Amino acid sequence: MKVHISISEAPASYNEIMDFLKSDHAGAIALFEGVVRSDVLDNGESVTHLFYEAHVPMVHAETSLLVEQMRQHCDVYAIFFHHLLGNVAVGQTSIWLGIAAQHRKEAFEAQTWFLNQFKQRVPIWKKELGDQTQQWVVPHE
Amino acid sequence: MKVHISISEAPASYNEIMDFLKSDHAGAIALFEGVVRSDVLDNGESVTHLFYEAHVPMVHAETSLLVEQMRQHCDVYAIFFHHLLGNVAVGQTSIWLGIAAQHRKEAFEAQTWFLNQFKQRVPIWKKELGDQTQQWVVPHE
Amino acid sequence: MVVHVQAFGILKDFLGSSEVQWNLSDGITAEGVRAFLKKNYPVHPGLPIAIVRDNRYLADDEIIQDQDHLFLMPPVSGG
Amino acid sequence: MVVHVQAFGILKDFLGSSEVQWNLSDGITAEGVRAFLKKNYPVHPGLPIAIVRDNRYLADDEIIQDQDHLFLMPPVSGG
Repeated sequence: MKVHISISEAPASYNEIMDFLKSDHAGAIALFEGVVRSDVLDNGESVTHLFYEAHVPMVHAETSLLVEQMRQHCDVYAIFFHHLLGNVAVGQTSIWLGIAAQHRKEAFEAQTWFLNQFKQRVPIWKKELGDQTQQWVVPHE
Repeated sequence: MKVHISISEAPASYNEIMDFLKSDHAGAIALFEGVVRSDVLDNGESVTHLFYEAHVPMVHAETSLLVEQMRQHCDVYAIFFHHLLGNVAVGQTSIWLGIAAQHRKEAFEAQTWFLNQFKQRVPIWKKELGDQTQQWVVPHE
Repeated sequence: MVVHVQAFGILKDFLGSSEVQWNLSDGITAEGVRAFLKKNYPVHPGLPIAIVRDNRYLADDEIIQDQDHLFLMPPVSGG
Repeated sequence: MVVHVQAFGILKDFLGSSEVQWNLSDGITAEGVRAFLKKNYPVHPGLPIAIVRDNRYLADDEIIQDQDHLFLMPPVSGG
């Protein structure tokens, strides 16, 4: 299985992702992009940006571990993961997850499994920013 | 809900798809691409191309109907569907399905539902071509 | 009466052409057209075939008219 | 003994800084560090906090050493 894991202040490019994922045997490419929404903050303001920070070495370690666990029960050929750091404006993508598999079923299963785990385990934190306020997002356990 | 349905001999472009799907409230963009695999034919040859033909007016009618049914139980903001006609080489994408929704769960559900229905109902047919042979793909019911 | 028939996918191979004309009995139904096809061409008897007219799938008992344009569709395989 | 502490996310707001140094008792455990944090800073008592050293999550009973670099992590919220 080919694996790409990265986190930086620069966005991923579609061509880079597809070049990495495509192969003669991968009939299904599933690309998920998480996009910053203009949600409403507690004071009624709209979000204009998210700010992301991370423990970068642990992002690599935990994401690699996730990929290892994923390959135990998901039959995929390649995975491309990228996450942005810093400020990301509404409408911009902050996370890219691309999976290549023989058929769509495996690609979709892997995508869902990986994102559910990622959301609970990979040490990245986000803050919502409006024009006046900012607040860290703290998920309830 | 925004809906794009097209079928032609020209590939869809990523920028066109994302421009269509993105909005300030869509936090999840799920893009599926079906790619031609180099499967092995009955005589042992490898597939080099697929050839697609369709009843184009019915593709539009059936796909529109699918989208209408999908919106009854999937909460999505936009759907972009494109399918190629004619010869498509191994490694090339023949079908694009992009879904924009508030969260990833809705986007993934819509994608799975739509593709399952599409595969059974939309009048498109493919032939597998090797260097020496060609054979129509006939799914078993 | 005469009906104009267009076939798709593997049905073109069985018909030897993508478009043919058939002389059929007045009052024939969609199911009757399917039977005519399977009697006169080497189509596998178990192959499900849909018949479309005016962008709509016909029910088994719908009556075919003189000069109808029918589309014969084997199981779809897009994607 | 002295430990170097780096906090992430909302814990930075509670600590007033992303990096601090704490004087802690010899033999303190990871669980003890969490208790120290919750006693000395206005951290919600129910907030789950993970402690990382050398790119590894510490178990509750692991012993902290002099000059350790610890990373304090609130619930993650990436994506």
